[in-house]
Amino acid sequence: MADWKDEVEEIVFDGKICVPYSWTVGSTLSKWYGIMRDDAEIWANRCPSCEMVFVPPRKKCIYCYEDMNEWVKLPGTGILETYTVVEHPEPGVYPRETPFIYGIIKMDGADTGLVHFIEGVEPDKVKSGIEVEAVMSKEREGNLMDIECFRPVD
Amino acid sequence: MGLYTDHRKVTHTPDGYELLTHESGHLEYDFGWHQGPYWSKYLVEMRDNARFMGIKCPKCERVFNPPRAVCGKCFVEMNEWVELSDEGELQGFTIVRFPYIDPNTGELMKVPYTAIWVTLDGSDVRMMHFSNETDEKDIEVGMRVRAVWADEPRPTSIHACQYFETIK
Amino acid sequence: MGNRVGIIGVGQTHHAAKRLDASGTELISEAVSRALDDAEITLDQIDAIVVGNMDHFENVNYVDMWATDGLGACMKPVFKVTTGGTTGTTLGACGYYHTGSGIFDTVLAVGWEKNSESDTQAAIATCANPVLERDPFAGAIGPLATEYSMYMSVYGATQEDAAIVAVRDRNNALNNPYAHNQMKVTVEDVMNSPMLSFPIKLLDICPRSDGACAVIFAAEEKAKALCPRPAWVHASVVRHDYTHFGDLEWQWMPTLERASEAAYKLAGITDPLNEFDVAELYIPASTCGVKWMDSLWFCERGGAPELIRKGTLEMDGQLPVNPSGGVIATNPIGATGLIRVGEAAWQVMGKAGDHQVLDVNKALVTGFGGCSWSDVMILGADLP
Amino acid sequence: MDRVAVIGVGQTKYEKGKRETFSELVYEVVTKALEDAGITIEDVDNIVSVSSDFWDGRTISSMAIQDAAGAFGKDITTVEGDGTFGALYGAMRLLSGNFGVGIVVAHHKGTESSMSGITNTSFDPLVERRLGLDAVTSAALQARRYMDRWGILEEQIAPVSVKNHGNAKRNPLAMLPMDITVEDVMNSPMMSTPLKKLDCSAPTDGACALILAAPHEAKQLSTHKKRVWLNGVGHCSDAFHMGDRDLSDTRALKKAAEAAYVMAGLEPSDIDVAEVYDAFTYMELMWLEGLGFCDDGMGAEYLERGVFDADGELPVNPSGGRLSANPVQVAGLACMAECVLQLRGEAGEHQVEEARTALAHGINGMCGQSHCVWIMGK
Repeated sequence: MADWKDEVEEIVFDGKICVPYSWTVGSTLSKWYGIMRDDAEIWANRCPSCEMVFVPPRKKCIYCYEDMNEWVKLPGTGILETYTVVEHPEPGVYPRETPFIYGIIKMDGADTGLVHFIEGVEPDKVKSGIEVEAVMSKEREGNLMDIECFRPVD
Repeated sequence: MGLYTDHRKVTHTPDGYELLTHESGHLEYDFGWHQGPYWSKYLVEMRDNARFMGIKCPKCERVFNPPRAVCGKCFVEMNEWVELSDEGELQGFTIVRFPYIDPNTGELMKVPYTAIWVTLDGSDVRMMHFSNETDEKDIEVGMRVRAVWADEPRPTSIHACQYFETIK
Repeated sequence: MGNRVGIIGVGQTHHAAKRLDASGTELISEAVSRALDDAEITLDQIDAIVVGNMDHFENVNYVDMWATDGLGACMKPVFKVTTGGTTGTTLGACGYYHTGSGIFDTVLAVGWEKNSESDTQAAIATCANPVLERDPFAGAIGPLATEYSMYMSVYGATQEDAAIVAVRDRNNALNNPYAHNQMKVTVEDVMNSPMLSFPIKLLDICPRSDGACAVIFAAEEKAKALCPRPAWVHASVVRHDYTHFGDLEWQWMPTLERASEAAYKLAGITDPLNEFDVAELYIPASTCGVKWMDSLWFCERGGAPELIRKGTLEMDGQLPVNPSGGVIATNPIGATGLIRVGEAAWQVMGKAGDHQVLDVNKALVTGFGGCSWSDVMILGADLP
Repeated sequence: MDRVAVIGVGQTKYEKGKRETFSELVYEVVTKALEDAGITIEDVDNIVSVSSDFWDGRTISSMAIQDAAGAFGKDITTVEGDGTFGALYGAMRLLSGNFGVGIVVAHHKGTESSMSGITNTSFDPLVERRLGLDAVTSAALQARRYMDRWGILEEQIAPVSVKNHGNAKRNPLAMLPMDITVEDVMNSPMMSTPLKKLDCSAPTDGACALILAAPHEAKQLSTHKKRVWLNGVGHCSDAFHMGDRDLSDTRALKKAAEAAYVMAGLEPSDIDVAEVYDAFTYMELMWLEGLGFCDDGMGAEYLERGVFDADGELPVNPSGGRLSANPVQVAGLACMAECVLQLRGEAGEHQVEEARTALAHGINGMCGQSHCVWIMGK
């Protein structure tokens, strides 16, 4: 290594990337969120070929690549398939104060799970396999936060 | 202008649901970019000594500004620093009149501003910087320009040089 | 060693400024479904997939993973390539090498972009060195404007020459149902459109679009079995040179000169203007559609204005360029180069519909991007 | 089928807060790899860079490294993702017959940005991203599911950390050599249950380059001692949305591994050393099961028996693994570089005895959605 390199003041430049985005929700999820916003219901769609039911709904079955036009209403309940209690904070990324709980809920009436917040249970009491239900937000805007969280069915 | 009118614009799905967009709002991704020895020295020289330093390829002898470790053409490491003049030739310019989002801030840029390409005397390549002229009448390729340095304390960035002015 | 490779199917979306009806993955599935239909095969016949776009236009990391639903990539081999403006031609090359390697028989290459989802200029500005060059980086238009100014003063090219190119591409787009900008224009319209950066005017440059394109590559035996007239890949070459914008040569287009020279050699082309029957060229601004023709060895340096004025590159000329309308009509950036590949393949396959050129045997494709990079692909009706 | 050889490798030391820019790191490893191969840049006809616009904080990030990669006037392209996929593309380009010698180079400066913020952008902006998920919290969901399914305790995944940080003590390139116990892991701060700090890898800076050669060029330019053959490769992706997958299932890895084994004409029992993706402790066990080294759910038991120790039946991550240095895009390419060193017998203090066949593994996406498996031999 050339000598001059050792003598140089080491500069670390603090920079940012701040570009806002406007994401197109598209036909399938616009319908999903439209129903969620207007009717406070969670729907799914079914593959005409393998009959798997997907939530969130998709344009095409991920296995058969068939268009899925049959929509089914879900009861909003499900089984907590897995969870994590988040302890280490990441300000600016996590929308909740730690500790909070994420879970994947295998939705009744569907063959897939939804990821969401789990509330109404102490972090040291939560466990896989419990029955949970969706709590819909009072103010709904047509996005995933129209579901406030899932909580145990008592 | 009708140029960018989209004739396929639809607002609802065939079964009548409103087509939505999700807005990110202000996003910020923070970086702490290590500048490495070459760019560190370049920035420090601008800040402390109000001068541009280029780097010379030991093989093809071209002088690069901004400096970098490797001459791409010769694929050799460069270590010979060369002080460049404050003055040079304007090689190209763009007067930006349509504001767009500044990725540094997420806010719209202030326009007009003039981005220039300038080859400093003693260098073989162009660097990007600013001109204080914002009228096409006052700026043309081939003009001689001179760096106008910021008052001390100068920032550790290319803004240590405020802009290039036309040598009249 | 290595398989010969043919293109057996092409699909693209209807491109538009904003496709509010389709999310990114829905846009992708639209192109994929059409390509499968075009090849008359189903997704289970696809052995591997490659996808590409530019991350900062939609802010999605690991796009190959995120796009799984749209690509039909669940439980299939997939990865991502990305090289800025050349992403599309990079995808074409990647589909070709996948199948050429002998590891995969049938490969789907997909390029897409939802340029409506961000401020394109802001996202592109982050391509410059964030500390030394981002702030004064004012987009690609500055260098393109300057290089054409120089070309005009050295070779007597004019703004009207560029306008002829803009008119050619824009009016060709009227025959392409997938094209984004569909407007009939005259040289006068172009000359009277607002000046953006002298000598480039609004109607001289490409738009930003939402769109996707999918192209299916197959190894020789498979291609023959599946497709009556595949578009065979005769050459695929990429040339880069510098990392810093300020190092670039403006007098000529060295990467395009080197890439096309190498590709012509591979494909045995000695007289490109005569031997090619059609070209789909990545021309982001009409000025490039003049100056860069020199670098494709269509003429001596400085000869391009005469070619343009004589109508050599018009639909009824010696070598029709951009029957699809090209980039000036349609520009979903990550798909743009792959649309060139797909359109050229359709020309060879005789499937280009209203913008079909008669009896295409050999087609030329180019890609442009990054720090003035050039990609060249040559397709042909005969086995290479 | 024809095979491609690795004829040169170059790696930086993996560490945090490296002062060099990533293009300077690229130049360092490319020159090292060329030197290792005993060739010059003139012998190289194509380059695959592995870059990420997100981590680099630049769009078209491949633009920033091409001079440093020796790409002037050459055919260069960019794979975004793990280095194993870059190597796959590099090999395919050579096998197509269009090229003779290629460089595959990956770089990563993980300590210049926020791992959480950047991995959050891997989630669908229309669905899960709003929840604030990132690499650690999503991995925690997978870990919980895997451990619940097979009844594995936190104390049983912790020894992966003990083993790999211990292995790192014998690898001068590793960032985090550590003498730790299961207790240390258990007592380290909880990140997201069940994952504690010492179950997780740390942001790392570094770069790695491989020189690949087509069969003819490999034999012409390289010696038997330096040559390592790429005998098999496979890659495969699972579904994207986490709720579509049983996160404890390794079906995509199994499919990728099967393709690699079939191509190489080998079985898991033929592998002498493996470098497996272990950004999180539990992952090493899951992936070892998926790679066929033990039955599903048995990883922890095998680990306890010492099978995967440096002196075990199948040494896993003798380099110290990703737990000891995780330069994201570089990770899998570094696995391949480590396998090259092992097969050449140049791994120094962490050399595995009689390593003739090695397996390298890399992943793309969250929770190991996509896998690339390489089988390499002398």
